[in-house]
Amino acid sequence: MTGGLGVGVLQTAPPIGDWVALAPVLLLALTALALFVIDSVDPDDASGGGALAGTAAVGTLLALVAAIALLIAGIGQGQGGALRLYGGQLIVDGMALFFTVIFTSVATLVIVASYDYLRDRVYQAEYYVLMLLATTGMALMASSGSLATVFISLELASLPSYALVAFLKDNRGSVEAGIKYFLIGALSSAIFAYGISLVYGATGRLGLEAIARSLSGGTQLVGILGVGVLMVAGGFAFKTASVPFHFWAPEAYEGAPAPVSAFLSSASKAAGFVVAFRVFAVAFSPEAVVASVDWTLAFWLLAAVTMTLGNFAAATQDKVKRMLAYSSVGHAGYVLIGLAALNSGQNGLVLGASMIHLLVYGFMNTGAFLFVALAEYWEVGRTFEDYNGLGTQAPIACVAMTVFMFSLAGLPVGGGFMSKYFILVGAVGTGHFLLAALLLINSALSLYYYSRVVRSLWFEEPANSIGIEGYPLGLYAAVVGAAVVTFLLLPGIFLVSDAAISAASALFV
Amino acid sequence: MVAVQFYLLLSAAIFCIGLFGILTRRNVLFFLMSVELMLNAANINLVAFSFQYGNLTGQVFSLFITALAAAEVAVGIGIMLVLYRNFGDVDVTKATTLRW
Amino acid sequence: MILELLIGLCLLGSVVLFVTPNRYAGRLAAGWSLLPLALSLLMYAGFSGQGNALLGGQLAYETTVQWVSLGPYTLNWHVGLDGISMPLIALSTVLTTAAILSAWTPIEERENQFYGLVLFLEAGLIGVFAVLDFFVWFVFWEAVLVPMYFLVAIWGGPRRKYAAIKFFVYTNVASLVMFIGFFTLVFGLGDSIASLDMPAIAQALRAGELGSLAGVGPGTLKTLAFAAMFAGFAVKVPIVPVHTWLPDAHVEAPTPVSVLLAGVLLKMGTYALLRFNFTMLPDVAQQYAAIIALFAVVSVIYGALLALAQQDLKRIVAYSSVSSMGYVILGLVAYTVYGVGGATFQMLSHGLISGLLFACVGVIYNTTHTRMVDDMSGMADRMPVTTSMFVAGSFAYMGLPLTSGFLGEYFVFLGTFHADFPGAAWFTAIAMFGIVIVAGYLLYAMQRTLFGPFSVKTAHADGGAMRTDGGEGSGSEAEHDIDRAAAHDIVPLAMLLALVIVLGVAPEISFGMIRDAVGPLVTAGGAG
Amino acid sequence: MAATSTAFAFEVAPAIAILPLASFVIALFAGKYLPKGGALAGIAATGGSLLLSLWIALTVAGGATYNEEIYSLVTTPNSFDLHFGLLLDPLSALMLVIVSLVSFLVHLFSLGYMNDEGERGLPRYYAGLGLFSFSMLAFVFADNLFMSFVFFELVGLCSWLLIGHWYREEAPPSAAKKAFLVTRFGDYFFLVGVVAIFATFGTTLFAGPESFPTLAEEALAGAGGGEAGGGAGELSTFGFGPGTWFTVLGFLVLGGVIGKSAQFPLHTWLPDAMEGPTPVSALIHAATMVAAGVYLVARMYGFYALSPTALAVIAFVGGFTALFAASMAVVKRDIKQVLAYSTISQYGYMMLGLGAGGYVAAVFHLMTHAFFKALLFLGAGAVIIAMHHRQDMWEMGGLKEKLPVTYYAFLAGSLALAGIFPFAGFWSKDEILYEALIHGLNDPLLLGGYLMGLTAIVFTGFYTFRMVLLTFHGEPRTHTARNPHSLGWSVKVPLVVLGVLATVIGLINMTPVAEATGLHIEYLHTWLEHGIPGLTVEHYDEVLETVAGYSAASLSPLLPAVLSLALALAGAGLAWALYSGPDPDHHTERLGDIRTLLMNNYYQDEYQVWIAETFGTGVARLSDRFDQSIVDGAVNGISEVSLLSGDRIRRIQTGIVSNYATLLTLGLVVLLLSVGLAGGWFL
Repeated sequence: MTGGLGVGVLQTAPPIGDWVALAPVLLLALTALALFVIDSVDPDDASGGGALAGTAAVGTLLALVAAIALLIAGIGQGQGGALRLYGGQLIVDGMALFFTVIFTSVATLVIVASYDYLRDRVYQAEYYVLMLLATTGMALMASSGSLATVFISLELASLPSYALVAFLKDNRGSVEAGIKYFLIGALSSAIFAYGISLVYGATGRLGLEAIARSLSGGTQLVGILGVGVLMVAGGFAFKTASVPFHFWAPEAYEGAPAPVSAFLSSASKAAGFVVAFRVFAVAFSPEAVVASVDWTLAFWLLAAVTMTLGNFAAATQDKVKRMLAYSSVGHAGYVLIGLAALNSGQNGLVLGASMIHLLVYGFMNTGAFLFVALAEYWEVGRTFEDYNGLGTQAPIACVAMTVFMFSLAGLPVGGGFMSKYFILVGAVGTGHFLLAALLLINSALSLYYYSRVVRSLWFEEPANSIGIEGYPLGLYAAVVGAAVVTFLLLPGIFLVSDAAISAASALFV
Repeated sequence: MVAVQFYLLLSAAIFCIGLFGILTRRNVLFFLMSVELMLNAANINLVAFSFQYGNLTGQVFSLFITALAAAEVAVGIGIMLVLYRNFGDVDVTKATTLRW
Repeated sequence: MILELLIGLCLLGSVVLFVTPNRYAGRLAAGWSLLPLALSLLMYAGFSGQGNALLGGQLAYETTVQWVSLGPYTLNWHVGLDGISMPLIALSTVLTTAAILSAWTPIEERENQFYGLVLFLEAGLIGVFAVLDFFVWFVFWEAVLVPMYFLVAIWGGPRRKYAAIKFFVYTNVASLVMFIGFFTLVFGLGDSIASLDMPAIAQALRAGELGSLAGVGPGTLKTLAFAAMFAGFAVKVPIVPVHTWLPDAHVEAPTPVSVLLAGVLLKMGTYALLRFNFTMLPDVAQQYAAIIALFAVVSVIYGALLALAQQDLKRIVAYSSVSSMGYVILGLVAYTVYGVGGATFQMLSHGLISGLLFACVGVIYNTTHTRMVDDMSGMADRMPVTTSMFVAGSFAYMGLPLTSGFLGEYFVFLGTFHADFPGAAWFTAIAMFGIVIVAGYLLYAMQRTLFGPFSVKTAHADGGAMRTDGGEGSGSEAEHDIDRAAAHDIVPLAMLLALVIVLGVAPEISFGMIRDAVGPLVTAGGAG
Repeated sequence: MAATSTAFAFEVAPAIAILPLASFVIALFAGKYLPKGGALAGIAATGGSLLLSLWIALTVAGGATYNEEIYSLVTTPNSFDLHFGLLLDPLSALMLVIVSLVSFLVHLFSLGYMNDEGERGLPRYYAGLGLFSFSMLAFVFADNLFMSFVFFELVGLCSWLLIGHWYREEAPPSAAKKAFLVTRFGDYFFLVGVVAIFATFGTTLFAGPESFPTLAEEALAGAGGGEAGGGAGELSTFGFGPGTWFTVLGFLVLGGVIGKSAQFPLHTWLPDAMEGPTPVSALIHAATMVAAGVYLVARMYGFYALSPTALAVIAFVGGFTALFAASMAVVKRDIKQVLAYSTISQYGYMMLGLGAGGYVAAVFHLMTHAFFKALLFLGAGAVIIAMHHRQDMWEMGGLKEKLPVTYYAFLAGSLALAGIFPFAGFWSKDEILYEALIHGLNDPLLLGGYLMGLTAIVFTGFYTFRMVLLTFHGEPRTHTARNPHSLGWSVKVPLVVLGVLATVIGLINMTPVAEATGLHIEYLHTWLEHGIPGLTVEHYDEVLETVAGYSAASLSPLLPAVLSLALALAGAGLAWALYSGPDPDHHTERLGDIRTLLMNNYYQDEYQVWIAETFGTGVARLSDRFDQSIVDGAVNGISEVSLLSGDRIRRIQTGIVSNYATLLTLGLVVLLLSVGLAGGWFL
């Protein structure tokens, strides 16, 4: 068994080298470095960003392929259990790989879309580097095996994000979003760090499994542990944009460049969840901790409030992007059900359902924000009314947007239908009827506001003729690609559901 | 030897002072400094408990936190600069174009 | 694989139509819709199923393929037909063709999208009736909403957006309620089932395998699940008091869509009630039979009274659908061969007749651009063929013998009058009074609109041949036999009317298989 | 030989109904292209039906009967059997002949009334007539109550179609609607009754050991020995004693009868139905369809005979209707209105007869009435043709000279209607009153019915002759009456045939003469005596006596006959006295308020419309308002509240980051407190 921090003990010898297991993370990091090199060599970039975007896209795509390959190869899954690397500081298992797939997919889509979005802007290299570094941080978050690596990788994901949000330096909205995001983020990371210190105080350990072992015998320091656990939860709540740590989200998503919003609301949120899943499932394992520190109650409250606030606030927005931002908060609430419903006998199912939802959400929400990016590219405006009649001008993109909206709303035009109802199944199966009822109400409301977008696109007559200049290839490819995957995830959900549920179940073995 | 409880109380006090600073001050720089206080409160805990448990984990981690705090401040000040350039102020309550 | 072919044909047609130029879309859609129609009729002719699909009957055209494993449960692609679903699938294909034909005249923009959505809708409907795995069934159940939403919201009337969103959200909420109800049962069954296969679940439930869930005992669990599923399906049926989306949707929807909405979509609700509530939880249904019957009777009478108060022809037919569907519920709750079989037959019959009536109203509207009873009179003078169809359809709706409408209601009355639940005879007798009210409003509407001196009061009425002159028509009858409706408007009407009469004279064509399918349900579930 | 021919006759019997159905289809789809708009097909079809009916009648006269299923609608094992069948016995054979004869004659008459007048929509008209003949004939030979109901409804449809034939005007469609609605109100009870009979007996067969009257009889016989209800065997009587329940069932079916046969209070549709073409009035609203109700009671008489209460109510309603309707006929100006009210009145007599145990008498009157009333309507139709479609009698006068054939035929019909010896109506009406009297001496309700029926005779005599005098006698009062339209053969032939029948048909059952002379000349009685066991007069009499407890006082039929003849003559004489001059006065004006009351039909329409408005439209409006405001309002309210609260909730996001920090901290504290409380940290 793995010892404490820093004591590397090779357990069952891994059949492959560490670097292979970490290939996706390494690929991402290397790509970031490569981008630095390219930018140093050719700071003027004669290709207008093409080389940078291409490199970044290839890098993320390779990481995606690597993650999928590892997932299919069964690395860290099945009989041998998770791969513990560097003394358990990093863990490669089904869940880590599953989420790496989410991050790299989203990053690929966003980078492909950014090529058009960033055309004629300065500091493109920095943009891609920051994005790749953030992705690297997220991939590391998924693999974190101790609170120390959790904190470091979380910061590695966060710090580039702050800069990305404020990327449009001359845009007041972008800068305002950046400062708010940063301030709330700094506060949250302070709370998170303090929480970690308290947990350390209660257990004397930072490794997740070590904490679990320490807690299995019970603890005298219930109060310290409890405050620590909740503060750690607060840190994750910030990352996942859950109430009451969500305040940055609507602003950041609205103010940031749309591809960055897509990236943050999909990948960053998923990263927050994966680390929360791992920490709470492994370190504060429900059997040992919930009796004294009922964090499922905390997540129950968070889930209820988050989905309600997110959806209700989204219902009356005027701007599509802000509506999506709030809806993103609402979806965080849905996923939180996975945490709230742990310790009820269906852990694999409920956690797996949340994971599936995050995967599908990665595509449909990214696609939706990228459609907004497309609209920003066309400069048609930001409100619902500004989207009127787009369906006749750009039918393909609008069909894609319709798929995203209905899939987000949980209608069977995309994988969002399956994942949302899997979550509902989980809530019912664990007896959380109140959460199920709240999900029902919110879902109805979400159907209303999502269909407002559809209504603008297809049913309304445009107020004045919208001139759409050009159909940018990269944005289109990303939007359509996301739509196709979203749609295919409906019949093809079985491709991911088994992996998700078994990966989730593996945490509790 | 000072009992670990006192370190805990100290760190809690520093954490609360930092929090109070965040809640009351509008200047971004004060905000950043308060965050530093809160992070250092965590550091105090880590070091104290590290000593208490006799392992170095906490102390090593506090180094990481310090480093990350520095990085955070770097990013923060960068954003603060563009804030000042756009809004002509470093008052965090001035930037309210995005709301509701 | 023939069912997959059927669904696939519709989906393929939908895709093809989306990329067809508008000019050819109508004709291509009509032609294409003949393929599923012919296929379903062939399936009907060669139908070999026996017994009830959920109660271990021999299914026709069955396929099972494993799809997803969701925790302890497998979700399968499991399709198959019994005597209840086969007629409803035939009804769907027939009405789709009728709706497409009747759309040729009124749908004048974005035709390719319209017909594409209609075929997509058809695929969804067939799926709902064919699928026997809950989750896959639910996919189709929800999938039906999407094309419906677009069809109402794009091609509808002035308040189409309100009506569409109301329909959309209302029925979606209902689906969620039902979903939660159903899954409490699934989890209550615990380890006794390994998949969401509806037959397996139904049999396990009837075998009394239900345990407790979240501290709730099996008895209460059953009741709660029944209530949730009933509430969910009641919206779709719709049963008073959750019916208010229906008139709005109907009034705003373009006529061909109303045809499908009234003709098939409402049947989804009763079909689901039959499959879920009444097949899976017969003991609860019988325990609360009187309450359910009360809902049914209130729907019948209240819906008919509402229809009586309406001025808009579509609203009249819409509310009367509420009334007619009440009979279906009443029949279901009886647990007799005639009751449940009659309810199913009534679904079929009401589908045809309400489709016919909506199509007639549509043909009139195409010409007059009004549906208000007060705005027109004497339409018989100018539209004799359409009028004949309207009259025939109305009388079928009133339950005139030798039309399917009579038999549907009559079976239900026969089945319910001597049913086991308390007050069955009284409920039946009160519900029967619906036949008087339905005659009242339909006769009133016909008298006002079709007969009397000809006139049309509307700003949009076509000039030319539809001169709004007085009633003193001059010249011979032949001169007035020029019906403004084109052949493609009349063909669907005639087709539906013919079916109504055929089923009214020879009900055994479908009642035979229906009886076979409800037999096990009745004998195993309650009174003989 | 005889056996095979009998079998063959019954084999082809369904064709009696099928032929007119074929003519319906022909007229509907090909009528436009046929000469006479499909009339010839109809004439041929009903002619064929008539011949077949006569053949069946002859076969039945030979003692054969037939009771078989011919088409099974639904074959459900172990449950109710819905089928169409053929019940051919003396009653149905007689009725078949009547219906097909009148139908044939009306088709013929229509050639003159519709075709020659250049009417439009002839194919529609003849299709309607064909469909009606089909339905009515099928109704007549129905072997079960379910089938009866089916065709009972179908004749209602035909009635609606034909009343509303002139749909371009305002009144006919309205009248058609009213006719259908009022009868449907009655049919509602009938429907409940049919279903209840199914539920009680498991069958609705009229005849045979498994028929519902037989089963009911057995149940009552069984109940006589033991506890009420216990003796009903397997029959479910829904918590009532079998006797009570059977009475309830009888009343339910009676609802349909009252509606269709235009008995009080559901008679209001019939006068309005006169908006239809006159041949239609003759066929449907006088001779046949309206008879369906009475025929139905006769058909299931074995069941009604079990319930003295039902019988008494039938008799009383019948007697009351007879008087009530006759009084209204007195003041009418429209010739068809007079006839309409007289029709209601005459059917009242039949009901009185049935209720009083006079099965034969009622059937007798049904037959004679069919002939003379069809005759009167056709005669009125002829007058209307001649008068260029004017119907007000005050615009006529003196038509006797111009239309001699019509006059004499009409006179024969009138004499029959008024019950003047020896015309048909005298014999049948007299027999009804006699039956009512002899049974009524022991039963006040029956006696009341008798007295009302007796009084109605005076009125009948009066209005009949007022009509005859105003129409045919005196001086022509208008230009049209001076120059009437000439009549063709197709009009006259039916008049002559029916005129002869109206004169002589009464002779087939001269009960007073038989009593007086001791001769066996009650042919109709004999005719109805044989047939299927359980459907014969003897059986009915026996049941009436044993179960219903009817007993007949011994009384000579002569004295009552003389009494009613005298009353009829008195009425007729009064009419003669008042209206016989060349230019009669409007004597009814002198009735003052009573006339207003009568002209307004005792405000029957008004109160029924009031009820329909209040409980139909009024409640409907209220429901609609309730639905819009409360039920739908709740739905819209929920969505509004949601959106409003959404608007409030999003105001939390003030845009000021310090507030966010505060709320974040507060949220964390709340979370700490709630989890801490739940975990008991503060204890």
